[in-house]
Amino acid sequence: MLQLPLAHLLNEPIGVAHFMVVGAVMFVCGALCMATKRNALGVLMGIELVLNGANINFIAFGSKYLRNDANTLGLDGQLIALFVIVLAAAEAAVALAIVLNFYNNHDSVDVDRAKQLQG
Amino acid sequence: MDAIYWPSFFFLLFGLLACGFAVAVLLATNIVRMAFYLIMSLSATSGLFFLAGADFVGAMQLMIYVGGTLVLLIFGVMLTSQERFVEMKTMAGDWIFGFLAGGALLVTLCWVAFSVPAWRGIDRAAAEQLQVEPTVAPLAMGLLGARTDEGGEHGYLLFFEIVSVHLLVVLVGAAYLARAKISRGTAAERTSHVEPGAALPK
Amino acid sequence: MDPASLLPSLLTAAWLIPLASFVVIVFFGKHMGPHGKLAGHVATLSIGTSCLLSMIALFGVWLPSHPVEAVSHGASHGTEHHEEGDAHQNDHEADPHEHEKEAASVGSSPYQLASYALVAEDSHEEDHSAHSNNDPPPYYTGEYYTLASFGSLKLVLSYYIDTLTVVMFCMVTLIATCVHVYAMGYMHDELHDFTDHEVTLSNGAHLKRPGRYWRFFQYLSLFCFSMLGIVIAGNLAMVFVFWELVGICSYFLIGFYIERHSASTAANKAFIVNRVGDFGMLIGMMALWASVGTFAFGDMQDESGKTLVTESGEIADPGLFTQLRTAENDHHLVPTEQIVKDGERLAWVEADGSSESDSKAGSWLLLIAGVGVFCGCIGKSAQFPLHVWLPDAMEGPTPVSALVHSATMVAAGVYLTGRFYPVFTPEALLVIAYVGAITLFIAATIAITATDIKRVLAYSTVSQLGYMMLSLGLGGWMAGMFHLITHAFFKGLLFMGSGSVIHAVHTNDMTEMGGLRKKMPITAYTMLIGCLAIIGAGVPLVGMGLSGYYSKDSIIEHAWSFADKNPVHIVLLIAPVLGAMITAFYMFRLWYMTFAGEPRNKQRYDHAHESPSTMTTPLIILAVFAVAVGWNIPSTDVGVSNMLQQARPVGTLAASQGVLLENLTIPSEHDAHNYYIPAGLAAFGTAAAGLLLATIIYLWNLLNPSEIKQSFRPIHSFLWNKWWFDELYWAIFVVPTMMIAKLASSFDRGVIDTFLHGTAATAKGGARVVDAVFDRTVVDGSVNAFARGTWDFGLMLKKLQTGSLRQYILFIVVGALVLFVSAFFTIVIAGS
Amino acid sequence: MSLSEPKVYLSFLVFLPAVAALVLAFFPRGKEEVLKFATLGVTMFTFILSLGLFRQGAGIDFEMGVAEMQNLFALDWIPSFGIQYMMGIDGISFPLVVLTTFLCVLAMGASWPINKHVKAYCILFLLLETGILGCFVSLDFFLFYVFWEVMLLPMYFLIGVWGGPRREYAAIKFFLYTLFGSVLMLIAILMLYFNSDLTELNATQLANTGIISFAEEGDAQSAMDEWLAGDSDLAKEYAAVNSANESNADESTRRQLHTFNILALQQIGQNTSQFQGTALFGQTVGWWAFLMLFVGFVIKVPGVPFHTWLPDAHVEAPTPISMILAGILLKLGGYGILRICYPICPHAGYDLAYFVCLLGVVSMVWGAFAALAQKDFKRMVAYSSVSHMGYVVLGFAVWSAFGSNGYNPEYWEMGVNGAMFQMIAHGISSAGMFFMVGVVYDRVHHRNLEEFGGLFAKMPVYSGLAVGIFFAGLGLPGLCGFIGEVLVVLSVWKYSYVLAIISASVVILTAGYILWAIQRVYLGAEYKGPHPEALVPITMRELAIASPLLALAIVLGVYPRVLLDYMQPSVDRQVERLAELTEGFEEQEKARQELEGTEEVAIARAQPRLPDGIFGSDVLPNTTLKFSSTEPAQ
Repeated sequence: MLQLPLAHLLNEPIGVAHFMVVGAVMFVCGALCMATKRNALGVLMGIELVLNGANINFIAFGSKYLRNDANTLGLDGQLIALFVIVLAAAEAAVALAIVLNFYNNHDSVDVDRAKQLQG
Repeated sequence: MDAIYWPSFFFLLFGLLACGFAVAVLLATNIVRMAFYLIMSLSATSGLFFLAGADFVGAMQLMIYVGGTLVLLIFGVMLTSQERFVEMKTMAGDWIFGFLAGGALLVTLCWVAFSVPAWRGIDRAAAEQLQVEPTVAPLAMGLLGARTDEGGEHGYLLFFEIVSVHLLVVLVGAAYLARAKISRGTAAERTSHVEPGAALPK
Repeated sequence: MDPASLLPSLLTAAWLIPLASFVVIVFFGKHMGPHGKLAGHVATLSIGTSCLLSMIALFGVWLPSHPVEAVSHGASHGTEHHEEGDAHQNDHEADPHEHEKEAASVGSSPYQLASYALVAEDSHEEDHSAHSNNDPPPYYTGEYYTLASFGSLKLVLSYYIDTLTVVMFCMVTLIATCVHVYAMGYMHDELHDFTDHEVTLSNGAHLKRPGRYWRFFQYLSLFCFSMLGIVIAGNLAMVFVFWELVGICSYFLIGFYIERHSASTAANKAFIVNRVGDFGMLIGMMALWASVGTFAFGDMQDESGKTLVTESGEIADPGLFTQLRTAENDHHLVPTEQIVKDGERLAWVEADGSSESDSKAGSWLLLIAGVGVFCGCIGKSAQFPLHVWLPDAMEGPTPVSALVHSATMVAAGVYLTGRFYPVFTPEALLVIAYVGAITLFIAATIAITATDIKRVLAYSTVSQLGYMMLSLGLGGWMAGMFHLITHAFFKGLLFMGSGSVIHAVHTNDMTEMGGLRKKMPITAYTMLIGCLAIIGAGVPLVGMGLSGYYSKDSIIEHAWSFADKNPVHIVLLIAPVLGAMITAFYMFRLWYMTFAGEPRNKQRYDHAHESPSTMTTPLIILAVFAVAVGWNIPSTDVGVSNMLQQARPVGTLAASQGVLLENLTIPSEHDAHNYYIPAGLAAFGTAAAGLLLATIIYLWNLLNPSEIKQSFRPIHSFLWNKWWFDELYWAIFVVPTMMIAKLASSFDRGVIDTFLHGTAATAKGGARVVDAVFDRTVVDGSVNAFARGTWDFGLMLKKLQTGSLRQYILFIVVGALVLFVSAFFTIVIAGS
Repeated sequence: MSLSEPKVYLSFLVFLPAVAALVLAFFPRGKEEVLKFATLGVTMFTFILSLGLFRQGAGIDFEMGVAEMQNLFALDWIPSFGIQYMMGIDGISFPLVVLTTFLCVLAMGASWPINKHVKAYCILFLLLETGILGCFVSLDFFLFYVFWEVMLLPMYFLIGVWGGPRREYAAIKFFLYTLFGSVLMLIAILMLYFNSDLTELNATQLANTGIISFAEEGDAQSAMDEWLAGDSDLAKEYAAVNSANESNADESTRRQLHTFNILALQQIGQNTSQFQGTALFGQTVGWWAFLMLFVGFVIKVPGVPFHTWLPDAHVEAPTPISMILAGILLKLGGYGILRICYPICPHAGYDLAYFVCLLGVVSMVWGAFAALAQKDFKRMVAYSSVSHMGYVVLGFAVWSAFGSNGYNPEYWEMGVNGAMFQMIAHGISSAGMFFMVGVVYDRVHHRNLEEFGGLFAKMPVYSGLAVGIFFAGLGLPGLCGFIGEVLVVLSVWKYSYVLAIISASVVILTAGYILWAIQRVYLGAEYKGPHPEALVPITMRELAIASPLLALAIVLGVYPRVLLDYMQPSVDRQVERLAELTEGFEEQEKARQELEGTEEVAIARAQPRLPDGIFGSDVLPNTTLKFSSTEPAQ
């Protein structure tokens, strides 16, 4: 059975799972941000949150202090996280450019108005 | 009761900060506040990285993300911050569907996280024995193609190069995309006369 | 006077007379007197005769042959006036003769009395400590005729008569008679050409049409026949038959004003939502049918009412209850061998041959059967999540709301749950209890904000039905059935009162009423009695009150007793207690808004007048019943609760333990008694609080309702929109169904036919190949056909492309979830 | 030659309409009213003839409660191929025969509005009736096939000439679809014919095929000897083959006596291993024959995905032809499955039971969904037929008599009886529904559901009848649709609870589309379409057609034994025979598993089992098509 770890949270070391929970919360918040914000920039922020949520998982899986077996990703985890950060930066730049372009063309940042591709 | 295990305490602190501000980003309607909350959330995340022993990534998170990417975003906010975009309401139905789907996803993810016993963490005794190793040097070596850490065999030189070039291309592309439109009319023309499926039989 | 032959003939006659009336009115209704006026008399006379026959059956035949036992009850209560409300029988204090009777009731024959008496007395002391189970109630059963039979499988029309049947017959026919009389007054508009002000034609005029007085009574008669059919039915299949028939009567009656689009839509909604429930019921029936092979409630009897036995002394043709709760198992619910076998076929049940896994497999199947049958009850009794149809059903004329949608038909769900009680496993009972609790809470909250007087009452009905279901689910069979009877009277009264008001002011909207008690005192004060009855007004600890007091208090006692045994399910206690407060609040909100204060619409107020005596007389009669139906007849023990005692289903008195949920205990009905004081106080306190709150807001005007509304805007709009259930169902059921329908239809044309045409074109092309025109034909024929297929398919698919970024993201999230879940199931299924 | 001889009576019944059609061909022009009356008279006379079978005492009565073929006769027709002119009726065909003659009377009554080429119409109509009746009573496969094709052509012309705007498309679609099925059927017939050998049947089995007959107390063997001594061509052939085989010890050059006799083929399929030889892809002859026959019949039923001819044919066909098409023609498919597919190829039926059930369930669901989406009134009713006939297919195949679940064929009997009942009930309700659509179509000449409304006020009697008949289609208790549906659905759980749940869910969809259609057509304040002035109350002719249908629907719904008493013995006997075979399958399966060392759960799964004779060898059948995953037991 699943033991609720809350009781020992402060005096026992935390594990991968706890990181994953934080990651999951950020991921879900990000996804919801994307799904509910009408402002394109809000959507972008959601993406950042999602990427960060994923990053937390990579770091947690890469860390060898958080689990009691040796199956960590090791440095690979951190390296992937680094790449994610860099790609996030690139993505942000391009996305921002798209948003600005959209803003110039439509005079709006409302993603609901970007429906030209609908079937 | 045992004494407080401080790393856990800090994890709790940073974790709650990160989650809390993430939720705040989600719930905030004002775009400027959202940006601020996002900064706080990402900064707290870097704290989590440090706690997990990824000092270099943590630092990069602070520098590139918080220092760079987010500033870019804030530029975006400022460039488009007309009154009517600062607060945009979403339909209640979207919220409900969003929360239904998101809640289900969250539950699933958390359930997955706790379904592997090995992921629950280590004993306190074992934890206090741990030696923290710096990661900057192995990371740097890894990026340059020579892994020094145990278990790693292949370096990341090629990927590193690809990412660098990619970044360059992207930045050039972004600059191209974002520059002010000169030939708006032609662009509109170009897109308007291509009708989908015109070539196909009706 | 032999009850075994007399009772069936009396009740069958009472059942069939309305059918005869229906047939007569169908063929001759239009020509009965001016505008079919006599049809009303025919229908009323027939249901009156049925009522008379039912009363004779109860007081002339049943009671003399089955005297009611005096309920003595524990000294722990210290009161003597509580007998009526006390739903429990304390075996250990009753005198020995009762036990003889009870024991003899296995065969329900007086001749066996002596032989059983000894056994009963001997076993008695142990029984008390071990909470022994009760035997089957006395009943008479027999067959009318066989519909179809296949070897040992038989679908028959049969009857099953016990006290519950007889009491229900009296209740239904009595209220129906009142409603018929009332309707003769209420529907008099239909006696001449009728102008429907709610229907505007395309030329801007209101619709004018001939009256349909006779047709209304035609439907009412058919309804009475069908409803009595449910009550008298001796097997589940027959219940299902009449279940559908009352559904269709309800459809006709809701849609009585067929010209109104809202009415026909509401009628459709009612029938289709009920069909959803019936779908569940069919599943339950299939499960039972496949494993038990019979639908009969009782064991086959001979003409004198004795159970048929084989030469070896076994029951010859055991019914459902006897097969599931055999005397060898002390009437505990034990799955039979075949049930276990069939249970093991269920995909998720792991069978390893051990007795534990056997009983789990059996429990699973019984759970499916029980919950399945209960689904039908959910639909018919408008329980969550199928409660959405009942408020819309108020489109029908008010007498219909009073008869069909409050007192009788919707109670049929509760009736069936009660009738079918021995088949429910503890887990199924828990489901029932939760459904009841959720329903009663949701409906009560919605009633707070509704302003349509009939809708308030409709939600109140849903909520009260939730109480009954909750009580049944908690093991309080008596309390639930008792509330069913009392509720029928006061809710029928309330609906007819509201009809009287609507008749006077020509609107349903309470915001246009006010102060009407001066204009129509009889209506006002009879409705006040109804309100007091529904909130369970009574004197706590003394044990005197209106009918609702007894039944509702004992429901809360059961909730308390259950929550004490199962602290996890504390919410099952919170819901009814909180519900009691909300009930008091909205009922008095209704009364104050309608009858007290100043008139809000002067014109309507001036127009208002007291209704004719055909309408007020039934009100007064029902008011008397609403007050007194919970009492015993003075200086005797004859009272509804005592009579229901005789019908307690087999094997439901003792506590039972869950098999699938091992921590679940359904407490014995006795136990509820220990919580008489706290439950009574809680019920009284909350009801008083609700009443006080309503008085503060709506009578004394100390708080302005509209300001409260303003400050709780989100909650108000949430409740005002009925928790968005209609919208939700529209989005998640109706729209996808229509989409699948369109898809299926366009698949036929778009894919199958396109494929055929493609094949035909290819064949044609093939023919031209022979004619040496191969190039163009082959290429064009096949490629074009393929392209067209792809194109059409693409057109179909493109509807998915909404173009909304945010929806795409939701698709992604949902897709990820589906992947997770399917991966999980793949692993689980592959792994097991 | 008197009417009390079965061969005269049945031939008369079948060919009377055709002969009448021949006579009508010489009818003078211009008297169309008289023509119609004459045709109506012929159909009525045929109906009375079919009712004459109820008459007790004479040589040709139909005895209630007898399971065997009655009024059976066989005359040599083309002796060189063993083709006989053989007819008979039992509880399965009798109700269908009466339904056919009855609906033909009503459909002819509904043909009054037809004024184009009346003579040709009447002739084709009568030919159609002959074809259908012939199909139901013929017991020789070749004869059956001839009638099957005879029925096809008049239908093609009736749709193609008297239909609506797209009649030619619809007619050719109908024709090609059915022809495709016929071709498959022909291949299967020939396969069965060339694999059959009458000489392997013993005397009792031959007696069951109707080839030899003996009195109840008589001895089968002596009857057979008597038959062999007689002068029937078949008997001579039989003796010749037998003597040739006796003198020839070589198995490979053994002569066989092929047969088209359906009853004989049933006996062969159930008692011998003649159809168990491997044909293609490791499957047996019987398996392939079953599949092809089934596809041929299921096109007629129609089952998804072979159903798209039906909506088009119905929409374009004139009202009376729709009535016949829905009321009777679809039943031929069901009749074929019950009479031919299952008894002749029981092994394949057992293997493919899940597939057949699934097809039935898919048809039910698919038809209901598609009906929900229709805008054309008649198209909606057509799709409702697809849905309702799905019950029939499902009911036939609920092979609930397997041992692992407690050997009990009663549930299967219930399913097959329910399916048979559903065929009759659907014949009544769907014919009624199409007629009801036709009544308004004759008045306002459109069928767009969105453009009706308010008919209740303008045509109250018609609307009342229509609502009654639609409720019969909805499966309301007390009306005929309910009994069939409930019997089928209740029997499914024993076979597969998943299919049972899906099939039960159809009740919701059915209620949805029927009530929605009623709301749009009959309820509402005013009529929204063209020609509102044409909406006059129902005429006596229409009343005379509609009310018997509704009355029958009520009678069958309230007292279903009226029908069950006639058909149940025959159905039960067939089911019990097949169920007995199932026990044999179970044992073979068990033995096979022990041999293989596997422990697969043996429910009706697609595993061909070899008959005892061949089974002794080490050759094991290949694993073949599986239609549902078998969960390995833990």
